[in-house]
Amino acid sequence: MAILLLLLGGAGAAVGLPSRIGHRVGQAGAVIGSAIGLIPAIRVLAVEVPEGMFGVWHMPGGALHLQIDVVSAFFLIPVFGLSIVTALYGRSYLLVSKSESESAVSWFHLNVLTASMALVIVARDGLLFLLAWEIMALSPFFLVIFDDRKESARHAAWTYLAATHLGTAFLLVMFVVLGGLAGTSNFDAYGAVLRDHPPLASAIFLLALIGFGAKAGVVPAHVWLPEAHPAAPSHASALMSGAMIKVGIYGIVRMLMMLGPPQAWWGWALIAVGATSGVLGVLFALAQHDLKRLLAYHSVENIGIILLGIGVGVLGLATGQPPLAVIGFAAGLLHVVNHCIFKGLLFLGAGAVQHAAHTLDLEELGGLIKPMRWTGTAFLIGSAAIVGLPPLNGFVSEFLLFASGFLAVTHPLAAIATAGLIVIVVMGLISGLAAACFAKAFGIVFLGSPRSTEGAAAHEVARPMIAPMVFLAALCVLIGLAAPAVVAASAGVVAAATGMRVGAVGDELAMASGALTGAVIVFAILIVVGALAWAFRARLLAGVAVPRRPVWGCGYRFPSPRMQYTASSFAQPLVTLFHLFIRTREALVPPKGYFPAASSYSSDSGDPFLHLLFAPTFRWFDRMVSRLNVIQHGHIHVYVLYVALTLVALLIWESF
Amino acid sequence: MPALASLAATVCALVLAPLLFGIVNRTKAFVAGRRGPPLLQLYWDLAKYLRRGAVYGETTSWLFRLGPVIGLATAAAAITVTPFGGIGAPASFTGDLIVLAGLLALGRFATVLAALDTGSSFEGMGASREMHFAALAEPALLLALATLAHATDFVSLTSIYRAIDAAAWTGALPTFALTAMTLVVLLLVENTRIPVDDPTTHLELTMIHEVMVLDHSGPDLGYIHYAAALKLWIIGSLLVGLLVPVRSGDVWLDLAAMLAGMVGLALAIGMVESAMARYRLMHVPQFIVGAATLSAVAFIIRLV
Amino acid sequence: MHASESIVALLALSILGSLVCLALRRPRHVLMTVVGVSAAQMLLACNIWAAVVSGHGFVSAAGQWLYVDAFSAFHMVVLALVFVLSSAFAAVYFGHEAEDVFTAAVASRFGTLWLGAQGAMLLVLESNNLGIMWVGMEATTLLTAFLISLHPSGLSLEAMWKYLIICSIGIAFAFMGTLLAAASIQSDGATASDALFWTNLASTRAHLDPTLMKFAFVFVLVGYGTKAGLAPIHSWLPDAHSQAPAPVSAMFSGFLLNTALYCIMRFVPPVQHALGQQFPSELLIVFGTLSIMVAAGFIVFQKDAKRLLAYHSVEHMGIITLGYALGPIGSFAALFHTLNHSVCKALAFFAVGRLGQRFGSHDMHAIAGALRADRLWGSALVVSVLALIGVAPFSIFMSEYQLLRAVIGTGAWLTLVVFLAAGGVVFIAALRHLIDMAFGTAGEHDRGARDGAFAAPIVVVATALLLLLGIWMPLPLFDAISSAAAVLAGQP
Amino acid sequence: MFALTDIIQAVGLLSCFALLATSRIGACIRWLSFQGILFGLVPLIVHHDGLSIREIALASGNVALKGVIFPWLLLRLRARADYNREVQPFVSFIMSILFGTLALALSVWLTMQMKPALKDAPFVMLDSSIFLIFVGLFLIVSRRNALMQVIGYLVLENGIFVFGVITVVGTPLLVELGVLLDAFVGVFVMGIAIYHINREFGSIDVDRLTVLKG
Repeated sequence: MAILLLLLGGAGAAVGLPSRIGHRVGQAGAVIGSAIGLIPAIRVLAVEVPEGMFGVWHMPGGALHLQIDVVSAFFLIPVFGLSIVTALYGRSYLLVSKSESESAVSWFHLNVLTASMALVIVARDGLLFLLAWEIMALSPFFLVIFDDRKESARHAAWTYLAATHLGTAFLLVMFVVLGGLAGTSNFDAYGAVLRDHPPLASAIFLLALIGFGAKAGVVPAHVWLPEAHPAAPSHASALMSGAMIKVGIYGIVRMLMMLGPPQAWWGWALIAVGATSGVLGVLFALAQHDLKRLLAYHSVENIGIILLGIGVGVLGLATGQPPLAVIGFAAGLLHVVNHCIFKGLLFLGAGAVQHAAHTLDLEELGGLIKPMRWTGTAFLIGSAAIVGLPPLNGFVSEFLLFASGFLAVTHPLAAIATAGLIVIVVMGLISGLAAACFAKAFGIVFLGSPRSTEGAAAHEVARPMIAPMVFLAALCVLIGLAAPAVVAASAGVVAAATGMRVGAVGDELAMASGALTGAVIVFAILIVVGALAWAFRARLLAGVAVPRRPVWGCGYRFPSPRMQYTASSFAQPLVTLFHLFIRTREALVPPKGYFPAASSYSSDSGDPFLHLLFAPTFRWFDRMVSRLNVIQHGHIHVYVLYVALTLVALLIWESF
Repeated sequence: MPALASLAATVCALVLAPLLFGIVNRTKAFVAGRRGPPLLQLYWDLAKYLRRGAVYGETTSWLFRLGPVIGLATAAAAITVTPFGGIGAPASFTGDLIVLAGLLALGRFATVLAALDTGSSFEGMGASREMHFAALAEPALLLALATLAHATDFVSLTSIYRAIDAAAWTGALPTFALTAMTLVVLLLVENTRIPVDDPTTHLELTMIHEVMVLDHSGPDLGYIHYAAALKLWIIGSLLVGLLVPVRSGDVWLDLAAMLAGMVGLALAIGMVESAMARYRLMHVPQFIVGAATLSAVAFIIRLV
Repeated sequence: MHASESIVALLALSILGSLVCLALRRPRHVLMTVVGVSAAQMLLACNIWAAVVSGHGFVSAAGQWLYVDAFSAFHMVVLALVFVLSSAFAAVYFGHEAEDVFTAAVASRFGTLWLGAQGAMLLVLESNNLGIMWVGMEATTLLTAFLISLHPSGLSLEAMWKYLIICSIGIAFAFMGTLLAAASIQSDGATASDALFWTNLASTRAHLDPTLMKFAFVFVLVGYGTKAGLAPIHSWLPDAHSQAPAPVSAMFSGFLLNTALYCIMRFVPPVQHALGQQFPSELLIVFGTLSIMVAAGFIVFQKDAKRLLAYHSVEHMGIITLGYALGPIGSFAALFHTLNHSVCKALAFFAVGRLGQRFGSHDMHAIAGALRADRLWGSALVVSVLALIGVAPFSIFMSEYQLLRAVIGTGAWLTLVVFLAAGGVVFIAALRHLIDMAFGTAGEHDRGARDGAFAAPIVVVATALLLLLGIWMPLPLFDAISSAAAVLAGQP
Repeated sequence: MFALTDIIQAVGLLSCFALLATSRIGACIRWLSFQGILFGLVPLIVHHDGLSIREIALASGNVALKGVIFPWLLLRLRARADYNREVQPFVSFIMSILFGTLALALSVWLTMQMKPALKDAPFVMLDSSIFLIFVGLFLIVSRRNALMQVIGYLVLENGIFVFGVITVVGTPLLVELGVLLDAFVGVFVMGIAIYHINREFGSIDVDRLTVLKG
């Protein structure tokens, strides 16, 4: 448990001496602290025996109760792992980004973020959980506003903290109500209370879904993600998107564990929320020009996928279908880890691109894979993984999710079969759109030729930034190829999350891992054939001449880079198809006459929920409230009148 | 014996796939009243491509070279999970249909990236259209497979197709019929045939698939054509396997029936291509979504 | 030093100090005296506190006329704390004012009134006799009036006049209430010279007439409520806070308001004896929720930083009142919140005050990029405002959590909704204001002008306190607050 | 003895209505002093056990303060701001008088509410004290002139004083003196404030003090 102390130690040191040393200390604190933190997590996962500790805490309605059980350990590993990776990446990223003394402080917030995430995950006490949760909500605020000279960053920070706080309000109510009923804020006591009040359990579930969902970024509470992620430094966004929003998922899982036997409609609710977030997330992503905004929306999508899995699992539990429950939860939980890996990778890649080309606007980029071989390849692997293409890790969890869908489909019960069909179709749509989106993202950024002078001047980034990306990319491949083992290994976690016996879970998972073995064999064939084909091609071309010529431009001899297909034009067909949701605003100045003068076209896809729902509501509220002005307009007579009237009113009221 | 049969089926696929195009073109020519190219034209073409050298665009990178290879590899790998009617696929396991979809997606992804690598606006356009249709085709395919799975209570292509015999047809006629229609549409979309795309057009602006491979040449082009043939064979055998429910005990008989079915399919495609004109691009999505709804309807019919 | 002696000593020190200041002719000396006196009083207060908590619950002097129990002892310590901080800050703040602005005359006036006001507040906290308590309250009004217009100007005079009139009227009502309370005993026939001792009123032996007690409480609530800045009778508060010099504003919302609430709470036990639990808590809930809502509304569209903080005071006074209305847990929350709010609000006013000096205005549009303009006070601003809107790990989050427990425990769902909704509004609005002020590129401001030796310690101490209490509740504090809450529950 | 209280009440009410209806500040101040003297004498009348030194001290203190010192102070202030001798009400005098009657009714009603609890307090005194409070408030609310607000405050003070005298017997002298002191300092402070305001704004017209709002 010394993990937290150590992390905070490193953090404190980082803020203590803001300078090059501060950077070193901050990085060291993060790496060492997280490394030490990994030890108990791995130990627990290995022996599957929870470790806990109690401490004295005189805060009424709170107790210092920490515990690492299998689920906690499972969530701790991505947190700490990603923290290490991002820390290794972060230093060289920060050193060139901003004045050292200012950026050194960001280590403090980064480390506090990691520490608080860990604390949230190991807390077993309502108040302690909330405390850690709030700290976890606060520290990213300073990371988002890191570049506070930009108005956008400030607004992003505001949006972020406001959104999370509103979510936290629900959690406050939830925990206080539970604590009030249980008489103690200890998690163990909650379960007992809820078993006696089923309706209460449903209410609590709703509160949890809203509260944790806001943090996880489900539609429509997702609005802060596309604002906050682009604003923060890339390694911070990686940590936020890779780990922090997963803590929201952790909260939902933990509550489900406490709530005991679920009801069917919870599963439906989760599936509905997951489907909405998944589809809308990827749709909004399609329409973005900014690489990091695009990635942020994909976080929304992936959270949706995770919730779909958990939803299927809950449905399985509620209707007594062990296979469904197990595969569903396995898919959801595994996707947590996978998303952590490839989303972390992609954000780090985006950071590298920003360093190299000084912009993240897709329309300015292009052809980066030639100067940036490593980054490009890593980013490609990440993209393929997030799209769910074989043989990478993304495919594994999506395979499980599809499998659960197909299991449900073959079920005689009409309701379950329908659920399965919904999952399959939604997932199919999501992966299709995601493929389109990342074909665009990777293709426009790294392929073709540069669309601007900055892009042309791009160079590969420093080695400390490359290494983490390569490492994560390797993980993507590894998990993809070692799928059966990975799935089989997750038995303990799934058992803990579903509350089933490990043995039973193991049997169900054995089926899945068996299937995946088959899949891996096919991958092997794929790879072998590919290698052979490559070699064969090489031999064929060995003798003959392989000249380079300009690309075929339909007869036009002088194509310029500006004439390449742009990101917006690539996405245009799908965007128009789904304009009901995407609401792209276009500004077109068509060319006129035979010798047209300047003509222009620009499109911008803001978030419809932000522009059509939240912003108007806020403006309306401001208008309403500012009418209060009249009661405070400076006339002392009226003020005295208030006093008098209050008195008289009370006197009369009390006399009756 | 079944193992031997599935091996034989695989070999047939690898060898006979290009023949399908021959048959298609021959049919079209026949309907148009021409003699048309020889049946084995594609084989000669492939041989020629492999002998030729290659020319590469100045802007292209290694991805451009990798694209065709991956396309070929995915097609080949996909063959191994595709059952040939009653004859099981070499590799068959729970959820292999997911792997099939995944492999097709991977191949498409590689092709699209290779196209974007050229930086040519035409190929970018083609890539965009391809992704546009694929995003809709993928759920449609999965929907169709899900319906079949629901109808047969199996989650593996091989077992599903083994279960589709005459009895099953009589049991769930409307379901199978509707799903078959979906598969027909998907066949046309995935293999970019008329009325979705015209492989023989000569105006880049109207192309979808062909425009993406404009800059490929030599062995790469050969790979691409061969992969296309394999893809046609794969989806074709899914369709034919559904339409030809010959599940006699004798595998060789089944094999023969299937082969006949494939030839028939090729003829049918030829007829369609000579009978119909290409849709306007914006109609294609409706075409696909409509097909998907057919499967959904089939599913719902099956439910109640 | 013996506790009962230190009670007297406290008063004596203030009065002595104020007289000394009257005599002093050098601004620096005045400021030093103020700091010294308040520091000494801090020790005395702690001494009393220790005696009360450890001993048998109370310390008395001058034949029961001065009487300090756990409740008043707690407030006394908070008062002393706020005063030490504010006095130290006053040294910093006025140190930055030009010689011809902060002249010797002004300085000595400040010292005299400042310590005088403190003496008056101490009198309120210490006196056992409700009449004397009232006298002390009225005295605070009169003494602080000129602190507001320390530098006479149109605006400060306007604020001062409003403060003077409105509070005097309020206090007059409070006196009416006090008289009624006394009458309610008298009407029972038993005449005693110590009738107005709240120790007697609170004791269950006293037979109180319900009707009169009812009227009495209404008058007291409206009267002292005016001074405590409860909506809708808070109208003087934003003006006074915005016009007074920063240290004075800090002292105002840091403690003056709490003193008024203290007086109200002194009446609650007897009222509960006469009329049961229900009656007072109903009224308190009404005023509390109303204050929270009104404050939330006004916070949204504030332009002036100090007015913003003033409305925050209204909100937090409402929260504390609400807490007092909600039984033992609520009282605990309220007392804890009193401490947190006093420290936090003082710090906030310090920061805004100094930044106002730097940027030459308290207009929130003028203040921008404070973190860059002035690292120390900029971060103080960030910390204090974040704490103020209830962000963990600062202590106000904890006390509000306790309050929430009380609210939900008593099943006051409507109150819960109001509290959370208003809290959300305040959070979002105030956060927007904070970001505009603290971050971004620094606006037009004067560089240089190093702060005195006190500056850094003030910020560090206050921040540390907020942070520490936010994550750790020391056992003695817990005991002290619990015993103070017990007093309110009616077992002294 | 009670006849006396009746007389005092009658005259007191008269003075109140006079304050409500008078348009010149000087007159108002004189009426105030008259009222102060009048009600300052109440302790001498309403006592239950013989005249004690306490009552006398109290009465004399009040008469001196409210009857003489305050009026004198106010007159001096008025002399400083001498170009402004009008009351300048927001509410017309007619309305003021009407309000007065209304307030009287209300106070009688309130007195009836309280009376059962206060057996030995003379009814007439009780309701006139409450009436004084209302009138004081009304003057503060309805008059533009700062001086009039002070006057109103003093009327209110009178009311509370009378109420205390007749309801509470045996409040320690210390308390009473403290109260008196406060009243004195209060008026004194207000005086200084008015002086400053007059110097700053060149008028003691309160509704110029409306810059601070929102």
